[in-house]
This record gives sequence, structure tokens and C-alpha cells, in this order.
Amino acid sequence: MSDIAIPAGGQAHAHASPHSRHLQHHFHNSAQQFEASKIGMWLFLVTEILLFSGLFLAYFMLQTRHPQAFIEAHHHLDRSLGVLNTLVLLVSSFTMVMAVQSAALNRIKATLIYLYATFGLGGVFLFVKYIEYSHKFHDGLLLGNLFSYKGANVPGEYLFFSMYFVMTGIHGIHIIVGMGVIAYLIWRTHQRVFSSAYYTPIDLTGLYWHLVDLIWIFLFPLLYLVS
Amino acid sequence: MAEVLMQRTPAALHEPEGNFLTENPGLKNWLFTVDHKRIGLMYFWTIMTMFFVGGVLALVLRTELLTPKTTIVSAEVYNQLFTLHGVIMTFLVLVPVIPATLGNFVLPMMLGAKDVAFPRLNLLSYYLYVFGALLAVGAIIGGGLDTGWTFYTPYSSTISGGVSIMTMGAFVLGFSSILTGVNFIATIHKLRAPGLSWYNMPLFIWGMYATAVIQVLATPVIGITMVLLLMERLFQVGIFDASLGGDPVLFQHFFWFYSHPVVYIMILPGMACISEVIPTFSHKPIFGYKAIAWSSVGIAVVSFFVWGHHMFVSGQSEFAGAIFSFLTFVVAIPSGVKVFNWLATMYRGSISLGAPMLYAISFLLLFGIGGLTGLFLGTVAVDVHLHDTYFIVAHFHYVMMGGTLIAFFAGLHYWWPKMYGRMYNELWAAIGCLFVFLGFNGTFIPQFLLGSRGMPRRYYNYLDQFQFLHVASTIGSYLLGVGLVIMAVTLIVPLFRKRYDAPNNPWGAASLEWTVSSPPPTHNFHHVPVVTHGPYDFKAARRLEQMESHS
Amino acid sequence: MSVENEAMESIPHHGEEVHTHNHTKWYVANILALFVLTGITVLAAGINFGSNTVNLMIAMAIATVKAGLVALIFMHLLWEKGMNAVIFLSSLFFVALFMSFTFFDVETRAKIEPATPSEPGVSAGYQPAPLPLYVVAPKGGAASEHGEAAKAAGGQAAH
Amino acid sequence: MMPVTQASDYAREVDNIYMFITYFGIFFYAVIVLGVGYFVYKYRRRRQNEETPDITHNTALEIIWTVIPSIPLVVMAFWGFNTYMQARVAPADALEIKVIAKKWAWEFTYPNGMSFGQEMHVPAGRPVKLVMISQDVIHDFYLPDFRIKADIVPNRYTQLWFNADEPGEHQVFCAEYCGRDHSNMLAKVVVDTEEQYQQWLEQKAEEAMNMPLPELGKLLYVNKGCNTCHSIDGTRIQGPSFKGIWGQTHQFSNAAPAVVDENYIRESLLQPTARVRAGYEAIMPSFQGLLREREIQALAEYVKSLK
Repeated sequence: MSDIAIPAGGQAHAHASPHSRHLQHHFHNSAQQFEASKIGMWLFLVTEILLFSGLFLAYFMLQTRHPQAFIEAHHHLDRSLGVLNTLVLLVSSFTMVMAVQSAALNRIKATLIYLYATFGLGGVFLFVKYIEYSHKFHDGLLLGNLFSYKGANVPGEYLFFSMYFVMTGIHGIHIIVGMGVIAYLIWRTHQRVFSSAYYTPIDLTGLYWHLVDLIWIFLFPLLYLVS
Repeated sequence: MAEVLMQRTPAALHEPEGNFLTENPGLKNWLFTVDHKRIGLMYFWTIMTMFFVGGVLALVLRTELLTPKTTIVSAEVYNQLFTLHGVIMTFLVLVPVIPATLGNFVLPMMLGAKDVAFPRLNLLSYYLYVFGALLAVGAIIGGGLDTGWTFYTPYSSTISGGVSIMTMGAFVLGFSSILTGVNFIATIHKLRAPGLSWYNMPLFIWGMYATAVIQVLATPVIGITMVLLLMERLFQVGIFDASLGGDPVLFQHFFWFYSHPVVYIMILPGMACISEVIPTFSHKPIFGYKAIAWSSVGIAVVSFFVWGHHMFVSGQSEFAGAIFSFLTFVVAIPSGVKVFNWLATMYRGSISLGAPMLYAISFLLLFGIGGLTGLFLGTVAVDVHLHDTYFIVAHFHYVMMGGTLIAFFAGLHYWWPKMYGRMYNELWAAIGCLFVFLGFNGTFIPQFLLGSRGMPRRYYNYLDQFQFLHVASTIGSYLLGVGLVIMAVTLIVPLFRKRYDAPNNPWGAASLEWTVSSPPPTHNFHHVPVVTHGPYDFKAARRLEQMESHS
Repeated sequence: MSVENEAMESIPHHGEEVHTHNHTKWYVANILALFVLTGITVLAAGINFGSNTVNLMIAMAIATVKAGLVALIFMHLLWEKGMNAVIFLSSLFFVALFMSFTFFDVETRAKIEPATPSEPGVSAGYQPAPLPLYVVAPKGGAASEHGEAAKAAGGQAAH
Repeated sequence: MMPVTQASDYAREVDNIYMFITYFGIFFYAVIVLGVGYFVYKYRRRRQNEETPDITHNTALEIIWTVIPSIPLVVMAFWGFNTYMQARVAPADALEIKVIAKKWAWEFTYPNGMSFGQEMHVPAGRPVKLVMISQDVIHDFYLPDFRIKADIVPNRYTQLWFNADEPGEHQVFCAEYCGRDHSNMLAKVVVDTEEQYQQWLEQKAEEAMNMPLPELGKLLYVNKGCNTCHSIDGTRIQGPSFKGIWGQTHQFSNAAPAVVDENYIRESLLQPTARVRAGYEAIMPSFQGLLREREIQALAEYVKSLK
């Protein structure tokens, strides 16, 4: 309470806070900075949710217009790979949240291990996606005018693959960005930057990573389990 | 609101002079600054450059319309020019003009903060804006496009040319806008000075807050719309193309889910400026503070419920049209309430007609027409006749230019002394305002008449019977152009004359930004200010200033 | 309210951070619950609950429960201050708005027919009948058949 | 206020709402203007440090000026929607005319299955229902004298109907931007008496059936809108000119060179993108199902005649 910068004595500058190394000059203390960052991150997540909402709406629209084509087309996806990727992402969310907690509890070594695990699981997810994609490329099950699969018997199957590639593609880009940020966090953790006093970047990345997971939770049944 | 004295240390009065303009000079220090004031000024000059380009385009368009057939440009060029005019004026001027310039400049100071919550994101927002602007203008070099700023499919997804580049430009500009919004919300929540409770905030802040909420919620949707349009162009994914199994009306839903709320991204900051200028120049507290504050938030939310009124004739279902029509009238009410509140603020005031007030009065008169003509368009049967005619063109120019830009000019004249520490010539400012007002009406009143007579918009060629009104409108637009030049010269000339130096608080306003020197010091406040009186408590503010000057 | 107290309000201070608790048990329980729900989603997909729409809604409902668990526990909304939850929930509100209004349009784009056909011979002085003016024909039928056919043709043209 | 012909009862009803809103608007605008003017004069600042009263709010007043203006707004919304529904629901016995919109021409097909160019003839006093579809992008059928307008969307029918009072001529605009010649995508609605209409229809039908092929081709060249993209004097518009192309060998961007003959012209009409002339874009709409065999022959003969 005593370290609030009330200019009672005329000398109390904001910089007097104990964690001044990470404290930007326009914040009074690191709690204020942490909460501001957190609000900012949640607002960013809101924009992500609205962004994906457009994709979901487009999916629902096309699905109601061409239900048969969507059912027919989704049989080309490998359901077990979808389940595998769902589980991989869920576990990565778990390791991510453990990384955040370890940092908050000042267990830096554990933080590092969990960050590596999260990064690795992200890699596994992308690898599985790569297997799926290459299979689709091979069969010509592609989006829009690239669709060249000969065995389609319901018109409009390419619409399903349009949605499949746009949705998983944009989601995949988010995974790649997330892995990039986690790699940065790993580097900074090695440099001993983070501690229980300052772990905002890990916390915020965690929120982002969970959101990417959360979106996949919706994508999975829509793409793999249409019935 | 407690009427205690503004608490400041005597030392603050005698700080060594040094301000954000002169400290750390050099191009590099400006380009990589994270100071909200410098970013605000960089935004200001960039946006004004785009406004100049868009304005010149408007004059070319009006000149072309002097005669029915070719006057100075061909149909292809005309169609590209009105598209570019629309894109520049909406995405590059109207959306960022108040939040990114005046908002960036004064919002942290009004809150008693040293900067916005995320200064580096603020700078990133500026550079994204520049990048997006380059893409948008580059689209013309990359083949040009003539879709109009609305990019309706399947026209936009099937023609060749620069649509894809423009699409990416709109996407990048969306990011820039989102970053401003995120920054303002976090700043308002977390960086208020001690004593600055929500109801003690100037109404400008409330307006910015409501704007930021829309920016955060609506802008991502235009982002995904642009991505899908790009996919449609690259791969014919078929979502918006009827011949491929999609629905072109779906594109319009996507587009207007963003682009109707964006209208309020433009007008709410305008109303926010007006809510500062009118009480200050009436020397009387604002009437109905809470009504104005909450009507801003109310408008922000309800603005998301009405996008379908752009689609009454588009093949939307009749019942959806009915609902959107009713909701449109709901959003009209808070706007009307604000106008009455401003009027009531002037009642029994002590009104001085400085340039900001002249623009504020122009705003009331022009926005009044813009708002009331909106009623024609909210009424389904009448809208069917007026949709896509010059009536619409005139209506949204009254709201966007007569509303947003005139309010911006009011705010600009109001905070100009704070931004550059120089006063301008009041007489020339008044002359400029008069020309702008008359020229504006001269341009757009004929367009109302054209529209109600059935003249469709985006027409290169028109029937001979419309020529008289077109000529009248063009003459009005030249007058408007002259007015804007007078205004620009009036504002810029004092920057080079030391004798125009401005005092800290030239208008006798009561919010925090007027307690610091003009131009403000680099970190705004030498000590954290403590707010002890309301934002429109001019008496308390004056007592405080008097005390300081005696001490 | 004194100046000092208001200051407390708007500027947070140390000691308020809530993230120093050990939540490992919660996290483990959560991940297990998510596994189970994933299994349920897959199983439910094998069952036909009636119509396409109902199946889709059930899948979405389970996904929403999973998403809720992630948000509450992994994203700490359960322990956070209210503001972040308000921000998160408001985004969902606007998503719902976006989807429901758009769907409302598409679903009510029915063919509208006059309730009482005007009789031949009176057409010269035709006046719109008093209410009810119109009836809504059931969805589907001619309009959607046309859509499918044209789409098939368009699909071929595109490839 | 709206000095445009009121060509139907519906137009008069729309104008009634229009005037209602106009009066409402004038009243409230007068309140604003007079309020501002009076206050600026009456309460002008007379001296420095003039004192003003601290009026911050007045709840009763605020409620009044929120609620009272809302009532006319409700009237507008109801009245507007009810009137609009009248324009949406055509009587069952309406004369049905099919409208096809394409860049940048209209085609009106009458119940006898024939179409005759950019003038729509309708009988007065009989409801006319337009069933409209677009062949390319979104267009919009706008008939200001009747206060009706509707977008014409590809792959989907939209409807409009009107009932003209008396014989006369009315302008049709395309009101949704559709490309370069959007502003030239005009047409006329010609309202005849019932007898004139029937006579016109019969006469036109007869003309079309008995016309020599090149002459029919010349008529179709205008009526089907070929002239908006193809010149007959050698100038390049959107597509290649027809002048002197018969018998020439053309280069294509997507096929081997070929000679312009009857089969090529037939293909160009029915599958325009199969062979696209080098240097031009594949933007021509298909006329599959829109031309009779005799009409295709007529167009080929017409092209042959352009030396």
C-alpha cells in the first residue's frame, strides 16, 4: 500500500517501485502493469473469437445449403488423426498452464520443461496436420478450383474442402505463431528473465495458446464428425 | 463531485521549459517514438495527407459530373476514382481521424497518465496504418479496382485488377484500428489518475471508450471477410459466389456486420469532441452527463443490431428487414437525446463563439440533417425508393463529413493550442468555418433532391434532367474546398510565428490536459495529478488557476 | 470519499496477485475431464439423434462445455477478477448476434404468396387486399431445388 | 416535395410516408435551429468571468424528450414495413414478365416466351410481376416512378410487382454498381392500354418469326445486348468487334487457333469460355437456353454480313 505513487511529498516518483527493471515508466507498479497487460490480452482474444466467428458462420451457412455434400466429403478425413490432434492440443494446453503456474511459483526449471513440452506438442500437432494435408493434396481433395478429386458423387463437395482448408489453415497459422512465441519464451527463460515477480509474457502466451486450443475444440466436431 | 482544489505542487509551475516537440529532436527520435503525443501528431499529418488526396479525388469526381457524358475523365477512370475516394475517406480518414489523432494526443493526459497502456503497440498501430495506406493506394497502381468501397461479391471476386491488394490493405488497416481500440480500453481501465472515477471522466473519454469497444468487436469481422474474399479470388472457394454454391448476400451480412458499427466508430468520437467543446464555450457544466455517457455506450452496443438496414433491397428476407428497421429506430433515439442535451447545455450559459464553438454549432446543424434524413432510410418502404441513390450519398456525407469531420475540426481548433502551443487567428478561422458550412450544404443539399428524384449513385453518365442539380452540387464542392484550404492555412501559419504563443488553458476548460503547459512536457505530468473536481466544473478549475497564479 | 481512497480504487497494488496458488490438482482433473468429453463427442457422432441440425447442435453443446472448462480453469476465469470474464462473455454475445441475425435472414427467405388471389376481371381497379396480405409458403420446394441444380451446373463450370 | 411522377397507388402511399417523415424532420430541425440561434444570441458571453448556473440534469425533462419523439418513430417503422410488404406480394393473377440482367443490358421475356429488347411493354391497370435473375454480378431493377427497387442476384429469383395507373413511359435504372457501363444500363417501361399491349405483342412476335435471318440477327444484336461489348465498326469495347471476322483465323488464349464459322459462333454463344480470344478476358455470359436455334442462326448470318 505504501508504494503507491501519491504525490503527497512531491517526490514520490513512479520509478520507486521494487521491480523497476520490467516496469515501464508510465505504470505506477508492476501489479498495475500486469493487470493492464491482461486486459489487453483478453481484448485481443475477443478479436480472435470474432475473427473465427466469421469462419464458423460461413461453415454453418454452406453446411445448411449443402448438407449431403458435407456429409459425403467429411468421410475423406481420417477421424482417428482428428482425435489424436485434439488430444495433443488438450495436453499441450495442460503443459502450458503448468508452465505459467511454475513461473508464478518461481520454479523456473519446471517452467522451462513445460514450455519445451508445449512447443513439442505444437510440433506434433503440425506434423499430424502435415500428414493429413499431404494425403489430401495427393488425392486432389483441395479447396475451390484446386479440387480435382474424381470420385466425388455429390455436387459441392469442394465447398467442404474450401472450409476445411481455410479453417484449419488459419488455425494452423495461429499454432505456428504460438510456437514462435513459445520459442522466444524458452530463450528468455534460459536467460533467467522470468521469475514469480515478472512472468507476464508467459501468462499472456498461455491465454493465447488456450484460445487456439479452444477453437480447435469447435473445429474438430465440425470437420471430422459431421453426421 | 467533490469540489476540492486541484492538488499540485508549487514546483510544477516552475519546471524548466521543455516540451515533447522540442525535447529529443531529430527524425529518428520521431519515427521511433513511443510518446502518445508524437504518435498522435504523426498520425495527424499522415491522415491529413490522405484526406487531401481523398478531397482532391472528390473535386475531380464532382468536376466530371458537370456534364452528363465525358467531361474530364473516362468511365473506367471515374469508377476507379469514386472507389478510391470511398476507400480513402472511410478506412484511411474517418475511422482513425479522431481516435488516432486527438484521442492519442489528449486521452492519456485527460486521464492524468503519462502514456497509453501499450506505447509500443501504439507505434505499431501507426506503422500498420502507413503500410495499409500504401497497399490501398498501391492497389490503383496494381491494376486498379472499381468495386466501390463496399467490395460486393460476385463483382469483386470475379473482376481482374487490384482488388486483392486492396483487400490486404483493408485487413492491415483493421489491425491498426484494433490496436488503437485495445490500447484505449486498457488505458481507461487501468491508468486513470487518483480520484478520476468513471463519472469524473470527461465525456470525450466515454466516447473513446465506446468507440474502442466497437473497434475491438467489429473490426475482426472485416478482417475475416477480407480473407475470405481473397480466398474467393485466389481459389474460387465458393462461399460468396452463387454460381459456385455460395451466397452473395452472405458477403453483405459479413461486410455490414463490420461496416455499420464502423459508422459509429466514426461518429461517436465526433460526438465526444462536441461534448467537450459545447460546455467549455458555454462556460456551464454539461447537461445530463450520465445520459450522454451511457448513450455513447448504448449506441455502441445497439449499432451491432442494425446492419441489415443496408440490405433492404438486397434479397434479404422481408422479416429480417422488418426487425432491422425497428432496431434502426431504436439507435436513432440516443443520438437525438445527445442533441437535446447539448442544446440544454447552452441554455442559460455564457456562450462565446470561438472557432471550436462555431464548428460545434455547424455540427449540430449538419448532423441534425444527417440524423433526420436517416429516418427516411430506416423506414423500409421509403428506403426502397432511396436506396443506392444520391439521397444516400448526401445522407452519409451529412453524417460522416457534416458529423465526424466537422466535429474533428471543432476538436482540432479546440486542442490545437495544446498540440503546438500556438493560437490561430480567430477571424480567419471563422471565415474558414463559414465557407466550409456553406460549401458543404451547397454540395449535398442538391444531392438530396437528386436522390429523391431517382438519380442512382455511382453513375458516370446521367439523364439530362439531372444536370442543373449536379452543377449546383459541383459549385458547392469548390466552395467547400476553398473553405478547407482557408482552415488549413489559418492553423498552419501560427506554427511559424512565435507571437501566437498559447497559454496553458486558453478556453478556461476544466479537464486535466489543460493543467499542463502548452505544448505539454514529454511525460505530460511531472507528478501524478490527483483529480478533485468534475471535468466540467469550470468554477473550481478557475479558482484553482487563480490560486496558483497568486502563489 | 477521500482522495486517498479513490486512489486505491483505480491503481492496483502488490499483494493482490492471485496466481501464486497451486492449482495442479484442478489442472489434472480438467485435462481428464476434457479427455472424457472428447470421447463422448466421438461416440455421440455415431448416433443419429433425429436430424442433421440436432446432431450438429449436440456436438456443439459438448464442444461448448469443453470450451467452458478450458476458459474457466486453464484460462483462470474461475479465479480472476470479473472484468476479463465480462470481456470474454461479451464477445460470445456478439458472436451469437452475428450468427443468429444472419441465420434469421436466410431461414425466413421463404416464398411469399398472396393470401387471396384477386379474381380475374377486377384487375383493372386492383387494390391490395386488407390484412392478411400474404402467407409464407413452406421452405424448400422450387427455390432450393433450383439452387441445387444451378450449383451443380456452376460447379462443373468452375472445374 | 418529390417531383417525380407517381405512377401507381403504391407510389402515392410511399410518398405519404415520405411526407410524414419530412414534416416530422422539419419540426425537429426547426427546434434545433431555433434553439441554437436563440441561445447563441440570448446567452452570448457579455463579459469575462460571467457566472452561469450549475444546471446538471433534469430527469423529468430528459425522459420526456426521449419518449415523446419515439412515438412517431414507431409509426414510421410500422407504416413503412406494412407498405413495403404490399410491394413484395404480387397478386396471383399478375402478368408475369421474366427479367434477366447482365452486364450491361436487360432482357424482358413475355408470357409468350419471347423478348424484344430494352423496352418493357406492360398494360395499364393490370398488376405486373417481375421475376428477376442475374447472369453475372448483382444488378438492381429500379423504377423510380413506381418507388420500387430490388437487387437482382445471380442464381436466385427475386420479385417485384407494380400496377401502372395509366399509359406512359417510365425510366428504369440499374441501381447496384455492376461495372464500367453501370450508368448506361438503362431501360424503359412503356405502359400501354390493354389493347395496345396485346397488339404490340402480336406484332412483335410476328415480326420476329418472319424476319429474314440477317435482319433478325441485327435486331438480336441490340436486343440481347451484344452491342454493349461488341462493336460492328471495328472499335474495341469490352470484347472483340464483329466487323469482318467471318472466315478469319483467330488466336485463343486457351485453345488452338480456329476459323470463325457457324460452329464457332454457336459455341461462343453457348459456352463462351471454351475458347477465349487472345488479348480479351473471359467475361462473356453464356446464352445457353436463352436463344432459339433460329436466333443462333440469325446471329451467325448477321456476323457473316458484317464485312
